[in-house]
Amino acid sequence: MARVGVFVCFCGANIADYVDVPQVVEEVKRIKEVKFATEYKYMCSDPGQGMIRDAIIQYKLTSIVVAACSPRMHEKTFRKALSDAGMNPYLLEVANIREHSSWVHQKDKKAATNKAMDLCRMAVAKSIANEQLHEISVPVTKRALVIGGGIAGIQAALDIADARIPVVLVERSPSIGGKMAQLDETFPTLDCAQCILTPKMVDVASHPYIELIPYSEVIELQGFVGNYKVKIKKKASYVNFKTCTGCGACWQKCPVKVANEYNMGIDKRKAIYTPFPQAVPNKPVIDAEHCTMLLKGKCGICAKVCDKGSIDYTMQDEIIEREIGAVVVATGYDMWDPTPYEEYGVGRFKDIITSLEFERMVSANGPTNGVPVRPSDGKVPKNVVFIKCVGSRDEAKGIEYCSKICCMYTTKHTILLHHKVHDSHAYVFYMDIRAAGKGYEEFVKKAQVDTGTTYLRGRVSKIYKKGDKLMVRGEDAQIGQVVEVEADLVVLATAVSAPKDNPNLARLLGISYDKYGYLSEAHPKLRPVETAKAGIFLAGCTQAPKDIPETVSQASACAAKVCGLFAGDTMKKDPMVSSINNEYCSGCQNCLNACPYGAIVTEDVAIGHGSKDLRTVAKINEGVCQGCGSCVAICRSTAITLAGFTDSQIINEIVSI
Amino acid sequence: MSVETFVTDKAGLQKFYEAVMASRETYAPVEKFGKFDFKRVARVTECDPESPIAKTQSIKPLFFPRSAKVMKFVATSAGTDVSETDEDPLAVKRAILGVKHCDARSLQVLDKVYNWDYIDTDYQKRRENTVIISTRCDRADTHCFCTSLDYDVENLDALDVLIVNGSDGKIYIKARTPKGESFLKETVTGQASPVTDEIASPDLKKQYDAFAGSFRLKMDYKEVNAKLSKIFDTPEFENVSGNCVSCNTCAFVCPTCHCFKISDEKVKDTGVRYKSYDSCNNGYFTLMAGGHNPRPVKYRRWRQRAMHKFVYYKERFGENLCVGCGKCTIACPVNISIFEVVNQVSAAGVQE
Amino acid sequence: MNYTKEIQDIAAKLFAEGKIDVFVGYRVNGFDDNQVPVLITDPQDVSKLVFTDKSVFNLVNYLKNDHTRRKRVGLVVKGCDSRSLNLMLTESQVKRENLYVVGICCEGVVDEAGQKMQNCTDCMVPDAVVSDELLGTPSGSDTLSGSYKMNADIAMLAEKPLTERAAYFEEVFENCIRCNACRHSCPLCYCAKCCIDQETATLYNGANTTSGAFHALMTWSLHLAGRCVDCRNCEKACPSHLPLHLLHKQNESVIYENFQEHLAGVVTGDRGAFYKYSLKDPDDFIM
Amino acid sequence: MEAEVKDQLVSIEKPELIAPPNWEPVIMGILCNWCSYAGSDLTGTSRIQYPPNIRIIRVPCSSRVDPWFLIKSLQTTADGVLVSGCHPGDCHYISGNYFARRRFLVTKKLLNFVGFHENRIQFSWVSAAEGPKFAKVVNKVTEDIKKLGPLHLYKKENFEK
Repeated sequence: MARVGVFVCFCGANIADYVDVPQVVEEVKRIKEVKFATEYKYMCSDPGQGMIRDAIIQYKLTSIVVAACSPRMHEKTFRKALSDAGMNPYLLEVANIREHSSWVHQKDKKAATNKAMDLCRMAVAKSIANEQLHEISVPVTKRALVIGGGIAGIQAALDIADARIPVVLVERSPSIGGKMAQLDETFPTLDCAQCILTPKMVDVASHPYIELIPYSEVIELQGFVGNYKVKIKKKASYVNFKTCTGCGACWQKCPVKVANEYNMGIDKRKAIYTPFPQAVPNKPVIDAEHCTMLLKGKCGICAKVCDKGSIDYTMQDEIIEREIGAVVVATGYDMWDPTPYEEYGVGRFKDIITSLEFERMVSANGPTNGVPVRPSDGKVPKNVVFIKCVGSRDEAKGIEYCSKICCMYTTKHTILLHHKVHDSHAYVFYMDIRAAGKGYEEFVKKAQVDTGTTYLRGRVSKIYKKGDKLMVRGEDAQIGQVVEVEADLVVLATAVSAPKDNPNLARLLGISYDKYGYLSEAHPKLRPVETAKAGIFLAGCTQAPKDIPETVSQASACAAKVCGLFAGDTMKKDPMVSSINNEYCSGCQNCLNACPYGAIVTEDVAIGHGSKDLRTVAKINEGVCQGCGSCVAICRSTAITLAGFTDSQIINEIVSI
Repeated sequence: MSVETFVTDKAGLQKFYEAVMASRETYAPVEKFGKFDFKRVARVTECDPESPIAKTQSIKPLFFPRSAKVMKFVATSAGTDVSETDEDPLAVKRAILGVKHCDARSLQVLDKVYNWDYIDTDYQKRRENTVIISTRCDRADTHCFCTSLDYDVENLDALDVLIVNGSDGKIYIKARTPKGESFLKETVTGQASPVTDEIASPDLKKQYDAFAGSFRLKMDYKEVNAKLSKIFDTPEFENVSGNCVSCNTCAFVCPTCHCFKISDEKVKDTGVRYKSYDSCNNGYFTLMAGGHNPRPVKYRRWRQRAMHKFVYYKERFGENLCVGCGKCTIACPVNISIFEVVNQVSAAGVQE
Repeated sequence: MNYTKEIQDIAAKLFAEGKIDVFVGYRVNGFDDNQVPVLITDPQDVSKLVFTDKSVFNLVNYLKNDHTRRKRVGLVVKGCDSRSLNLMLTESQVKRENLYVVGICCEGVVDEAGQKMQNCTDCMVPDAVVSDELLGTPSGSDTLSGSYKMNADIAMLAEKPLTERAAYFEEVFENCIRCNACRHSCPLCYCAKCCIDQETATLYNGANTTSGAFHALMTWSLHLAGRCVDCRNCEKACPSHLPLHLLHKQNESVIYENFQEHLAGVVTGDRGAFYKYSLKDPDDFIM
Repeated sequence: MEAEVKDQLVSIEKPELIAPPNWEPVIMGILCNWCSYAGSDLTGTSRIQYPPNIRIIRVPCSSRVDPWFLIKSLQTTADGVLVSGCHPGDCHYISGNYFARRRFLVTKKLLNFVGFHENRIQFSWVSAAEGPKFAKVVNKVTEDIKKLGPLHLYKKENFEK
């Protein structure tokens, strides 16, 4: 038999002025289960809490109702008071008679009092069905997995590792560095990207707490926050990294030439290669798709020239398993392919290039030694047209969002062009110039003045060839006229798009992604680095387009989250989670669909007395469950219960007034 | 026993029914959704006392309601106040029109269990205050087998008043019990004239023979009783219950099933305790608090149903707990017939 | 529509090849020409099997049964039945590899009075959508995007004034005797324990009162919303002949019209409408 | 006398039943913890006044709301129900309110179909910042339900069989 104690608070005058508190106390005393009821000026004060503690002991109370302010305000305070009296803190219910009664019915004391009574009755009825709950503690494996070795992944890995937490950094390509390693200079300061990135790359390689696994992919993730098991497929590199010194003899002698991804295909690399000279690890890998030895069994030159004998053509893919506690996903972005812009002649005219191709050309270590050239004839261009928002902000072409970085990098490109080709002239077709960021607007303004670039506001409608020039026709919205610009080279500021593999990765990790393929954060404002799945965090462009400073901040935020998660040996969790009654569960698995966190799996259990008959039922991982109750309402056979908000509790509330 | 008999015609019968309705609360078959159920009526036009037997629910709910309030309670800190429910609406003086013979017979069967170790006073009062008025059956329905069971359909004393359609277009209103007799005296006014002779015309005999001959189902219940009591373990129960979907409706429409469950419903401080029908075909019927269930599978529940109807009740009270009305077969979504079940099982059991 | 011969042959073959333990079909019930389900375990009994337009009952119901749960089953399904089978498969209640499904391209079945059933005249999915073997000529109707036929009763009732509807349904719930036959005859009511049978005092609504019946039937129909395949097993089982299809068809029409869902069970792996959502779902009824 | 009768409130579903004098409806408000409950708290802290007919139940998410709760409320204590959750896209639990939205629509239409006035079952999206909106919603719901009169359908105390 439940023994409920009710404590009604005056909240100074906040409640007492508009609700007849003694009358409320008298009313609740009429309820059968209420064995003690009293009032006090400030229940949340020390003496108030003391009254609760004393009454629990004196009247052997089994649950407590405090009628006071919103539970969002003082629920924790009163729970602690219960704990102090040796009572389970979850036997508390709060009747919100301040925000829900006294403050909103100030003109009608009688009605406010009536409502306060009903709210108390409801809280008492609910508390009768309250059960003892215990905080869930989940053990934690203190090791983090970082997926992606671009600047986001590098920063996150370094920050976590600096806190002496082991990190596994998985990179798909042979070297870390990512897109940033392809950049020449960075806006708005025009730092050399390589100069600021490579030291960090070297740090990663030499950090005692970082295990770098390049040329590999995550293929499976099991478990839940603090207790994940990851399987990583390490692709065969055909080079023994342990013995290889990175001398370069092999790739110098390799006869097979392949388009060089690092330089956007502008020049060639070999079939055995390191992506770029500063690569980390600076060991070559064999491109199995092009190596004639692997394809046809003929050649073997690299093995002959390698005096360490590091080449091993029989090497197989390898599966590496690691136990980890948290994941940082930093898979970056892809450049959007502008082929759909047929009106620009993309694909037909050689002298239309993308911004990243331009970036590679003007890069000091690029294929053209830092001088932009026309792909058609190798001449240095004089008139260069930059077209912004190619793909971005264009619903017709499929990308509705702003790619955020194009305004800035195009500005940077006009500067770089001006530096490299002094007598050149740049034209920029733009929709808006979005330069929100520290020093960004100043950078744009200064560039416009310094380079004398012509900015034309409007979309380009057509590009056609006239002799060896390209004619760019577009509208200048500011004068309301169609303009045509004669260009030697056209540079398209193509959109940032989500990595093509993101949906696969998201499914593999059990997290969600948006319609563009960007991975979804748990809350757009308040939980921007967490995903809906506990223990998986997002850094960089994999979540949405962003520039380097933002990416680095988010990566560091991820690191802070991971360190916070690993602060104790176990994680404490609210016990308001769902659980399954196996006997009632019919195994329809509809709840699996409704759970946004993937907290529900299935298991085969024997039901009933001594039964050996196995039945498939749902199983809730309380480490992952966030307690939304979606599964509870979905479950037709009421096999699922959400602690703290059980059917009994809610129906008790409904029928109590 | 002096027996009052009145003779009248169709119009007179209607007037008689009206007189019944005027004299006391009257229940009669009322059509709803193509099915007749006994409801309170005030006018003859609302009801059909000659409703087809296959489409009429039993009168059991008028004596053993589908849900009866057992008690009311008010629980406050001052204590729990338990009170009797409001006056029993079924215990007033009343009459039921259009009762089928099998239904009337079922009351006699139920009387046994309600007057056994515990006397159910509610049931008693309802019985005492009720006059049962029935029209003589003249044709068996597809699933009827009342004549195969051990009672005299012709001389059923469960009927207080019997209405007989004479072949001459005359309608005889006959009192069969003292209760019926005094009731007729109160109710029958000028529309009918008393006849002193017992109606014993050869027409009636012919009518009865035609009625008895119209039965598709016939069996020797004594043989069935005897065989069934010996074959508890026959696997045939599994076969006969094969296509049962355990829907329980047989028990709910059965005029003699009397199992119930108890439930409380509470709003604010006050609550009501209900006694509602339950069925032994329900898988949870025998589930015990500790988790043990002696009848976890369907055939065992079916065995219980058949044995209770034709063996256990007979052993204890000397009667079959089946009146051969066929309501369960009609209601059954897969037309399982208790008649076929007991015959098939007893026949198979003996072969082994 | 008569596939008696074909089904007898199939059943005999399946038994001969040892592919099944039990065959679920129809037989003539013995006292009139209506049919009842039959579970055949003895190959010699296959001659009992029939299939005509009197083969009404949805046999998928038997897959939730102890008799068939762990056996290899052959069974006959019409269009609507196959949709409920599809949902059973999607909701992991049966294993496809344990079944041999004889699908029928159904031309509609008739009730006991010989009248074509209403769900058959409205039927959008006459052909079995799950089968190992299909009998008859497929109608070729577009099951995914065919135009939805609003149930005539629903349309009629929806036009009536509120008070009339309230009075009508009060009568429906009043005449319910709460035997739960509707639930048990429904192939999709396979729950290990029905929520309506909860023991907890405040949850319990077990009494046979109008409000109890209202509660039970409403909850039941909402649990079948987006899942009901309109086989009318419930209605056939109801001893009070209640028009239970009204509740289901009402939900079906709301779901069909508002959520751009196709009919329940038409696609394998597609769950009921309540177990998914679309960002485009109507929002205008919410303040 | 004539005028007095006209002023009397009748139940919209059962016009033969007249509301008792000074009848005040009871509205069951089921609010999600993160948006609407917080919003209702803000209404309080902003001292925005609204009618005292609503009784509030806190649930973690609108997706926790089983249609059963609405049915049970209408059957026992309430003359109307209001369920409120986070705006689409703002759900604290990502997608809960989308699941809830479907159930709500079907439940509302079904209850309306069997004879409940549609205004007895209302839904709203109220964010934690929308204190004034919450007051407005409660005002509207209360006004609506006052017009409908007391709910008599399937009330527990009404049956007698």
